[in-house]
Amino acid sequence: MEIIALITGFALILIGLYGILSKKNIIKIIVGFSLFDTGLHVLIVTVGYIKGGTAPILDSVVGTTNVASKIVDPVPQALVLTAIVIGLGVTALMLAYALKMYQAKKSLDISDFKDMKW
Amino acid sequence: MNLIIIIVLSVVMVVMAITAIIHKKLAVAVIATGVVSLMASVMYLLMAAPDVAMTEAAIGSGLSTIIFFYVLNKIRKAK
Amino acid sequence: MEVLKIIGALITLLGSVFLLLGSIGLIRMPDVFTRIQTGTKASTLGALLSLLGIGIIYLDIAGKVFLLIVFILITNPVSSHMLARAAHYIGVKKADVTVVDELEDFENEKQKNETQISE
Amino acid sequence: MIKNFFIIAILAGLAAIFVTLFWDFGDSETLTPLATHYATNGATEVGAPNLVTSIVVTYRGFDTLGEVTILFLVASIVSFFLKREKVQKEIAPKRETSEIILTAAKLLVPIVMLLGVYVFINGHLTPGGGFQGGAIIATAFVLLLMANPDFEINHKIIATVESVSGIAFVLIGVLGILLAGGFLDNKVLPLGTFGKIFSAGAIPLIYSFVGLKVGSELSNILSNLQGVQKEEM
Amino acid sequence: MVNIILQIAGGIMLLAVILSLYRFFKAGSLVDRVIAFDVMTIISISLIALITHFSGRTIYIDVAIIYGLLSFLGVIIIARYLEKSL
Repeated sequence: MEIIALITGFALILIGLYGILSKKNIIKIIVGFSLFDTGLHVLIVTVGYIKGGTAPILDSVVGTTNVASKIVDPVPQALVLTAIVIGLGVTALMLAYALKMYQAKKSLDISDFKDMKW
Repeated sequence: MNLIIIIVLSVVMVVMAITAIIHKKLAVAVIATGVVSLMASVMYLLMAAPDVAMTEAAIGSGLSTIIFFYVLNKIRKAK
Repeated sequence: MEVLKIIGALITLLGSVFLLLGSIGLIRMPDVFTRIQTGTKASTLGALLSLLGIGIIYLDIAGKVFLLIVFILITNPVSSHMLARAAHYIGVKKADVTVVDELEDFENEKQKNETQISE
Repeated sequence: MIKNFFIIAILAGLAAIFVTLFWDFGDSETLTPLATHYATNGATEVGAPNLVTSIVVTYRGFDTLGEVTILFLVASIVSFFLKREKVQKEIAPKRETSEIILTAAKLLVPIVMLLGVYVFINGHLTPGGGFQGGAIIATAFVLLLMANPDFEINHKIIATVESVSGIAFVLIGVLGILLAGGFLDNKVLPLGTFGKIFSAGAIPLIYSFVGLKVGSELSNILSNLQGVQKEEM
Repeated sequence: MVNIILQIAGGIMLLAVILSLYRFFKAGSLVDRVIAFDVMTIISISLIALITHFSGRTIYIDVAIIYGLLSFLGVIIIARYLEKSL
């Protein structure tokens, strides 16, 4: 089960990277970033999974004694929690840049922006 | 059962990701990204991470799609 | 108690069958509007029944499940209504067997009235 | 052509790295020592049933601080970038909103707001917390915008809520240094009964402020992206 | 007994996901794809309810509540985008 999730996460990373590197449209590049993000999050959460473990919330099912043998690793989940929110912020920032670039040149093709080239 | 669910989710996610990259229409690409986030959220639940699943449901497939469509609308208007 | 659980499971099974019927309708229906109606009505009923079954099996979360059912009952028709309106507005092709289109009749009527007033 | 070759080479290299890592990957059966410490002592040290919350807020509170800072920077940069110029040309006539969505928005906006508040106040008991609650509150604003395209979020209120909650968040952290073990320690308030709403020290308070801050920042970003739509280019 | 019935229900739901995926690809217009997206969301809510049973943690139903309340916003915003009145 973990292996399939790992492969999925890595496949998403590769697809996103391919999109970032090969596409010319700025919005498509941002979509690629978004996919890369999702794949990375799946990967990190899967690494923290323990076989047969349950969610790290101590209620009547888990109890308060001998917790460590029942739950999955909570640290990667906490990291991914912040990473998702930051991912949204980065996406919003990139989209704002894309909008401004489109207003400047009326084009979404990245090879039209040659002002910084020397 | 969990194994079957996760296999189907993986297939849907990978197919949708490929669609998001190769499809020509931008709106379809954004919707496909939303579907990837949707399925990823169910997958987090299977990985025993309800907090992450909730965040992904609220942010990944909700707000992210909304922001993308605001910008797409703006770009279409400026044409 | 066991009987109640089995009843709940059977209700969930019925709900999943409705979800499947909704998806089959999504493929079989001839045009966009019929697909919207099958994809929303059948799926909403299916989701409601499945959630109801889970609520019967676990009685301690029945309150939350009831809340969720109410939310789905409010939100799903709204989204399908918006979608159908948008599809009508951008002029999606209707099936050949379409008999009545009340929104178009209404808008034609409105336009006619407005031209009469301006004249 | 040569570019495609490079791309494929990079992807193949990454795939090779993954395969080598993959051979070493065994299914983990036990927790790492750090996680074991959190799992065994978290309930007594922090008093929150949700271990993820106790890690995010207390053990790794600096992460949350940095995350909130990044979101604040993003919101500022976006609002600086998409600054509205006062060009009032005639706007293309929009289609009027249908009555169904108006009624649904009236009904749903309070419910969604209430759900957001529920999610971040109950962050230490059930799944959820400040980030999710903030995102839900921002979504309520989107619903308002959908129902009424000319609706404008009052920027003064948003700025006030954001600054007040940010200052309160840092202030509670500093109080932790003075009264308890360190920055963002939750033992400023008594721990209370395990599993009740008013327990786990300052965690509900901290998470509420984080939720308000995230919610106002996301609403700010959204209203900037929406507000730029009104000016004709 | 309960477990077996719910497993069959889960299988049927997964079949429904696959069928709506098929509609996503054989779509005539953007509206078709949005309908498929909507149906997938609804099926996901039911699937989360089933996972609640399979994993034995009733606390997961909170995630389904968030889903049920927020998922329709994506569809509404796409509809507003389509009718050019966003």
